[in-house]
Amino acid sequence: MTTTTREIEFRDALRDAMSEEMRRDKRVFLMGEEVAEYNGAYKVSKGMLDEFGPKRIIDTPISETGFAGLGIGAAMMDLRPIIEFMSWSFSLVAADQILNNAPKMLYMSGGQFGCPIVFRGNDGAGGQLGSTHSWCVEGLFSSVPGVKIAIPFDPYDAKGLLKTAIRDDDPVFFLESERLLSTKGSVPEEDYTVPFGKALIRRAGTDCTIVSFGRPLYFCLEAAEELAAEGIDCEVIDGRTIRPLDIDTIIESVKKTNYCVVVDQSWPFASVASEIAAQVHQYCFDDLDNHVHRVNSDDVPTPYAYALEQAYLPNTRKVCEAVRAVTYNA
Amino acid sequence: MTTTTREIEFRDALRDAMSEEMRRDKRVFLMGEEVAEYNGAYKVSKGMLDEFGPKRIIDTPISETGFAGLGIGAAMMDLRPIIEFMSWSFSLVAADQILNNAPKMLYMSGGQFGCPIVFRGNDGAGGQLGSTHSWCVEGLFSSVPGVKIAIPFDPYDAKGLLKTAIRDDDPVFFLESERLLSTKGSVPEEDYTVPFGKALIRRAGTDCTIVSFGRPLYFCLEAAEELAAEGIDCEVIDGRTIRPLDIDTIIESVKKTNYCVVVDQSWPFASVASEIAAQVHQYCFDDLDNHVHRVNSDDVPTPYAYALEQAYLPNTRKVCEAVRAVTYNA
Amino acid sequence: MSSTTTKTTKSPAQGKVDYDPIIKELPEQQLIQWLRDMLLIREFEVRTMQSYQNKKIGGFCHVYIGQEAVAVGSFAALKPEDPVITAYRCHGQALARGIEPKYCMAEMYGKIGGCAKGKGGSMHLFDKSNNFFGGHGIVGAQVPVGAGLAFASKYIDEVINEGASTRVAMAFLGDGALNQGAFHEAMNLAGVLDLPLVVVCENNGYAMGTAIDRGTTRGDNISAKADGYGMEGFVVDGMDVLRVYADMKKIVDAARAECRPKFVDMRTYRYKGHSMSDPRKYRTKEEEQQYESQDPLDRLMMYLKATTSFSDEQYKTMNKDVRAEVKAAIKWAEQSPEPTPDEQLYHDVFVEEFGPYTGTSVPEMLEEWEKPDSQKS
Amino acid sequence: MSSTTTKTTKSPAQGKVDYDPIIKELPEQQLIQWLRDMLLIREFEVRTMQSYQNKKIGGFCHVYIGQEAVAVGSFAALKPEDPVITAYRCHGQALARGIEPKYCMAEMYGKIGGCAKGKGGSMHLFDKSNNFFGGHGIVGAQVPVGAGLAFASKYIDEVINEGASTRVAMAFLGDGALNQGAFHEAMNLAGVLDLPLVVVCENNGYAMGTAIDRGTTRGDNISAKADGYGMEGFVVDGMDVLRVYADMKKIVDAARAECRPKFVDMRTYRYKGHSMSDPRKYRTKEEEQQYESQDPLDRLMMYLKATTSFSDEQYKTMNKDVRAEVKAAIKWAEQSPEPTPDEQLYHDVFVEEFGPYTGTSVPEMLEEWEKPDSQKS
Ligand SMILES: Cc1ncc(C[n+]2csc(CCOP(=O)(O)OP(=O)(O)O)c2C)c(N)n1
Ligand SMILES: Cc1ncc(C[n+]2csc(CCOP(=O)(O)OP(=O)(O)O)c2C)c(N)n1
Ligand SMILES: [Mg+2]
Ligand SMILES: [Mg+2]
Repeated sequence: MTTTTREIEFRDALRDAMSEEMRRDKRVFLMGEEVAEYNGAYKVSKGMLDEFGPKRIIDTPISETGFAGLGIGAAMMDLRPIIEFMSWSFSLVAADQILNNAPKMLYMSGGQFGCPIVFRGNDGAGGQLGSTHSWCVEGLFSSVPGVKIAIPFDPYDAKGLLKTAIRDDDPVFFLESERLLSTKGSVPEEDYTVPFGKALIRRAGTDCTIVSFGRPLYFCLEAAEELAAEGIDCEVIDGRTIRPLDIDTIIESVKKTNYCVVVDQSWPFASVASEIAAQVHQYCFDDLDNHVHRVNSDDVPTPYAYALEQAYLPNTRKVCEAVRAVTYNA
Repeated sequence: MTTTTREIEFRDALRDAMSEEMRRDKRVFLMGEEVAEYNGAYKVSKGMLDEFGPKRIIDTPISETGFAGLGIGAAMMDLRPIIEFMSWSFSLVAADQILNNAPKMLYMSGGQFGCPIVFRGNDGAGGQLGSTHSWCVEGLFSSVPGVKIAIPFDPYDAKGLLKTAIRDDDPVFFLESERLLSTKGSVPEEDYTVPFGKALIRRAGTDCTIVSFGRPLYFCLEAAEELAAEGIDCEVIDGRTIRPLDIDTIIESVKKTNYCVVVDQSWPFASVASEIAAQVHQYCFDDLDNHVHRVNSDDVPTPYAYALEQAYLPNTRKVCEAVRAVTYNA
Repeated sequence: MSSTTTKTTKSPAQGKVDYDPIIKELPEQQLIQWLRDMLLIREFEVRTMQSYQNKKIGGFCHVYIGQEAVAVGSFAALKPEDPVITAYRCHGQALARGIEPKYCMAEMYGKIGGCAKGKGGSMHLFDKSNNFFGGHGIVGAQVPVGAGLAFASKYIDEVINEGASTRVAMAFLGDGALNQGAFHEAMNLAGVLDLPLVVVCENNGYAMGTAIDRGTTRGDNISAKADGYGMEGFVVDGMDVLRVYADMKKIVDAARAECRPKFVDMRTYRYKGHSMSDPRKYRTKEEEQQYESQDPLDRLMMYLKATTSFSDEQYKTMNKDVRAEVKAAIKWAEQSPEPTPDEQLYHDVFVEEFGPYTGTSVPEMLEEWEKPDSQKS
Repeated sequence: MSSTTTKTTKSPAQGKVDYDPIIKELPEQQLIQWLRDMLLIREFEVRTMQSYQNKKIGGFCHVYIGQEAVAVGSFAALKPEDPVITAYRCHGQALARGIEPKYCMAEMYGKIGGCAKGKGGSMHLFDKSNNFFGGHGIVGAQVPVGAGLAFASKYIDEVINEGASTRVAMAFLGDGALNQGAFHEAMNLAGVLDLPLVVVCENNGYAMGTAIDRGTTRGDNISAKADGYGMEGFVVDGMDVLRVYADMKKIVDAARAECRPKFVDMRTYRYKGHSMSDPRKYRTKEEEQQYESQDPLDRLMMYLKATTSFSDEQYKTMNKDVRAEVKAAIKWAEQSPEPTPDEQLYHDVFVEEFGPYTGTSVPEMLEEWEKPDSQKS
């Protein structure tokens, strides 16, 4: 079987996923700030208004609580809303809707009303956006049962995971990195999806397991190359979805390597990294030759100044150092 | 030195802390829904309107974003607001104010504007309050740097920690359990405070360390008695503040007992329990004879039905089982 | 001014008042049905309070006594396919919308036979078969969701079925909820998106212990808020089911025809405390009595007696009937089994099965309704 | 209606218009100072754009060009002790409030000499010595905080100093922020708590690419919203600093005297895009030109020339002077060192020192101001 592929940008992959699903299923619509006439603040929805018209590509006022809640109501009536947050940093004003309503509606209604909705947008530090605009919401929101959370790393996954998200009958938080929107990758012409809860080994290795999601995977892969030159052969796992978490793939890897580093773009305390560390210790207690090492952003508000922000974020150097430390090569 | 003590309810301890601080410092005021004329939805502020008048005990409309933000502005002008959330479950509608503004103001302003504010109210499951009203916000909010988080267990700590919170120059989230409000305990007549970041060993023991905060400590202490009868002597640590976390006291204990169970009333994923587990593994890797066991609420929305809610919450049986399991006595 | 305010004068507590012509055209049976509907809510709530006191019902519990005319009259103005949503004071709306009392009561008893299998509780009643979208506990949070119901109704008609918008959504909120940002954002969205949404503020004058004037600007005339969203606002006497119906019929019809939102300041009163633990010290006995003397059930009774042959005998029978129905509901609730953690704790979290999650299924209440028509018994 | 709306007709782009009498009484020096203040903002922003293009400034950057009269005229109506707060489009307000350009510029350059040591950035400028409470990035979130500034001003005067309320707080927001719940809750709170707060909506007609009528109900007359909170609303011509001052003076004075909130629909225009990356395709060149032809700097210039001896020569000198000041600010910003992670990353997180946190300290800008008067140099 031959698969034709195209080289496209991450943002195109997101758009293609939405457009293709909108063509398949009239219940799907896109709503958010500047998604229609402006073609999206980051041009993710470019051209979609032209194709689908203003009834399906809908500009909203700056009312995140309002339109998040609106999407939830529409989902309860079995539509398939895609609600764009220009940035997940702005989702905090809608926290009650997305955490108290969407993930609990099915349970509270005893199975009567599901909430098949996708919330998506930029997550994580952009570039010197400062304290209010640099949230990694997975650190907070992954604590809440009832949602699925996906973080795509490349255009292939961006498209495949977003399609899965749109088709999913449950609420999905889809976290995109603004820093990745212009990266390119090859994507099949054919329809495909990437399932939730299946991690991907982005680099096979034998000496240390590195687990990450989304943008920091770049640093992990770079670090792995650097470390390979030093004789440390890392296995780099892309978790793809934080919920469901594919802990099995991680365990299998750690049982082989005996070392584990988790790289997580959010703050350290009670983070996704804490959870993975706790679970790896739980399931690999007898296999680990050192405690799980974590690389997070520093435990401070996001600074604006370039040097401070660079020091604050995970980077290749920090990943290398963590791997050296965990494997006693420091 | 003799200390006179009185036996008072938890809610009285909270009230005394506020009233005494308001007498000491005119900058302190209390604001929230039903705190004044109604004497508090849970009678915590009973009588305070009479003593301090409507300029300092202030009823608000149901506008959590509004009055949380108002408190933040007042704190920036160096007042010392106490903002009551009738329940922390209702703080989600104010998430942006309490997470994006309060904890970051000092940093974003480069040290110009601190935010000496206390947000307080009921946290955790009440009794069959259902999915929307049973939040344990520490699972989410502890991820955010810039706040301090206290969870008192008994009237002594309720008063002493709340006084510390009110005097603190930084924002404090003060999490009270509705289920504890009527519990009694003895409290000194004299002015005292309980410092942040100092855990308390509520029961000394040699065989297993149990770490918890707030209400679940009851189960831990009960479990410890039950387990003592079985020959397992548990050390029960009350963390008192989640941020700052007194990891040193926990480490010291685990180094002695070699086993650790964390009991946390919130959901398991990326929780305070995950963080403590990760840190205990980090600092006690060579001391642990088993991985840290965690007892959390189940990873589902809070059910209303009595039997389901009981099954969902941490309880004495679950703590016992976890201790037996971790110490290989299962 | 784009907003017109219809002032309805308070009707005296007597049978013959000057009702809208459409009232006179209503068949007697309709009026009797509304009386029964209101009586059912009243009786249901009286029993709810008893059961709460007997600790059969847990959590927070907010009864609807005094406000019966609002739910009954408003829903009479809707079509069955119009979606509705409300706050936590939802028993009255749920019953008026057609859910069987036994499913509500079993829900409050936390039993598997409840409309949400006992998982939702008193504040979170739902009934998909009657387009009743809850029962919501967070003040104001249901209003944007209600806007979504209006949006979806229109979208399904226009985009999926390629026709004209035919439905109207109705969202209720309390007067205290006027001060939540969610209300404001939903109002503006309904305006800019031309949503067929009727927002009904059940203005009972209090948010817990806070009288409307203490917490809400323009508490004298909250329609002024609607005007800020370019939305027509109406004052309706919510203590009289005939007025509620007559006014709401026009409002709903207009919202449907124009595909535009409307706002209603529904003046009503809750006879009991905010929840079961409220001693109501913030208001006077006189005030309570004044409202009780305009009781919506009494008013409809008097009208019936004055204009039809409806007799005390008939009323007695109705009363007995209703009592029996509620009693049966309680019996049913008592007998319904508790949900078991093994089966229910991890059920209904996700539609899909994975990990510990066992998928979802409708409650017993909907099992029949869910079947394809051919299989219905 | 409790709200009165003062309609100000657009003044033609010429010197002699019918200004309020208080304008005629202003000393010439005052007018010249305002011209210079506006010029400083304009010049500062032009350089900001250059520096952004040269990648000296990072993140998001929103310039104030076109809106200068709003900040300058509004602050002229305040006392120095009145607290103010605004959104992310804050450079103009910061400068008009008295912060030195070098501290703003250094902040945007991310340097230790910035008003927030480089930690805040363009959207988060602060100046405690001038009662400037930021610079806030989340749309609408500053309005409740502004209500808190009003509350605290009153509280300090009344409760702590046991006197009468003397101060007024001023909170700015964009027209797009009208649709955030935070705005609504703050408006209502200001009303029920009688806060001395002037809420100024800088109505430049657009929220990013969304024209006000597309996103905001009653976009034609947003004071209708204020009426919903029992708040007086005013329309002010924000393109003319003299009108801004004259109107705002009355509004601020009334808020102070009555200890009550006021709302201002400040009609203005941003000449540039929303942020540095916005190609402005959503509006016409003609529209832009129409506003540019009413430029606030030109208008004040013409008034000065028509009514005083202010000369082109004087203007040239002023211009040179301002350019030099901004240039010096840029130089200072360039030369100021970057904050180092070792010293700054864990500094200013908590007031108290503990764990890795090294406490807090004021930025260089405030070092002098913070000293007790006796130690001031
Ligand atoms: C966001 C939020 N804040 C506070 C509460 C607690 N609370 C529940 S009901 C209520 C009063 C609501 O009054 P109103 O809207 O007038 O409704 P009514 O009870 O009169 O029906 C309050 C404060 C809540 N549920 N949600
Ligand atoms: C809650 C929130 N949502 C979205 C944004 C992104 N955003 C920043 S500015 C802006 C437009 C604001 O327009 P307006 O209030 O009119 O202010 P102006 O830019 O015209 O000064 C948007 C959507 C944000 N910062 N905060
Ligand atoms: Mg009410
Ligand atoms: Mg604008």
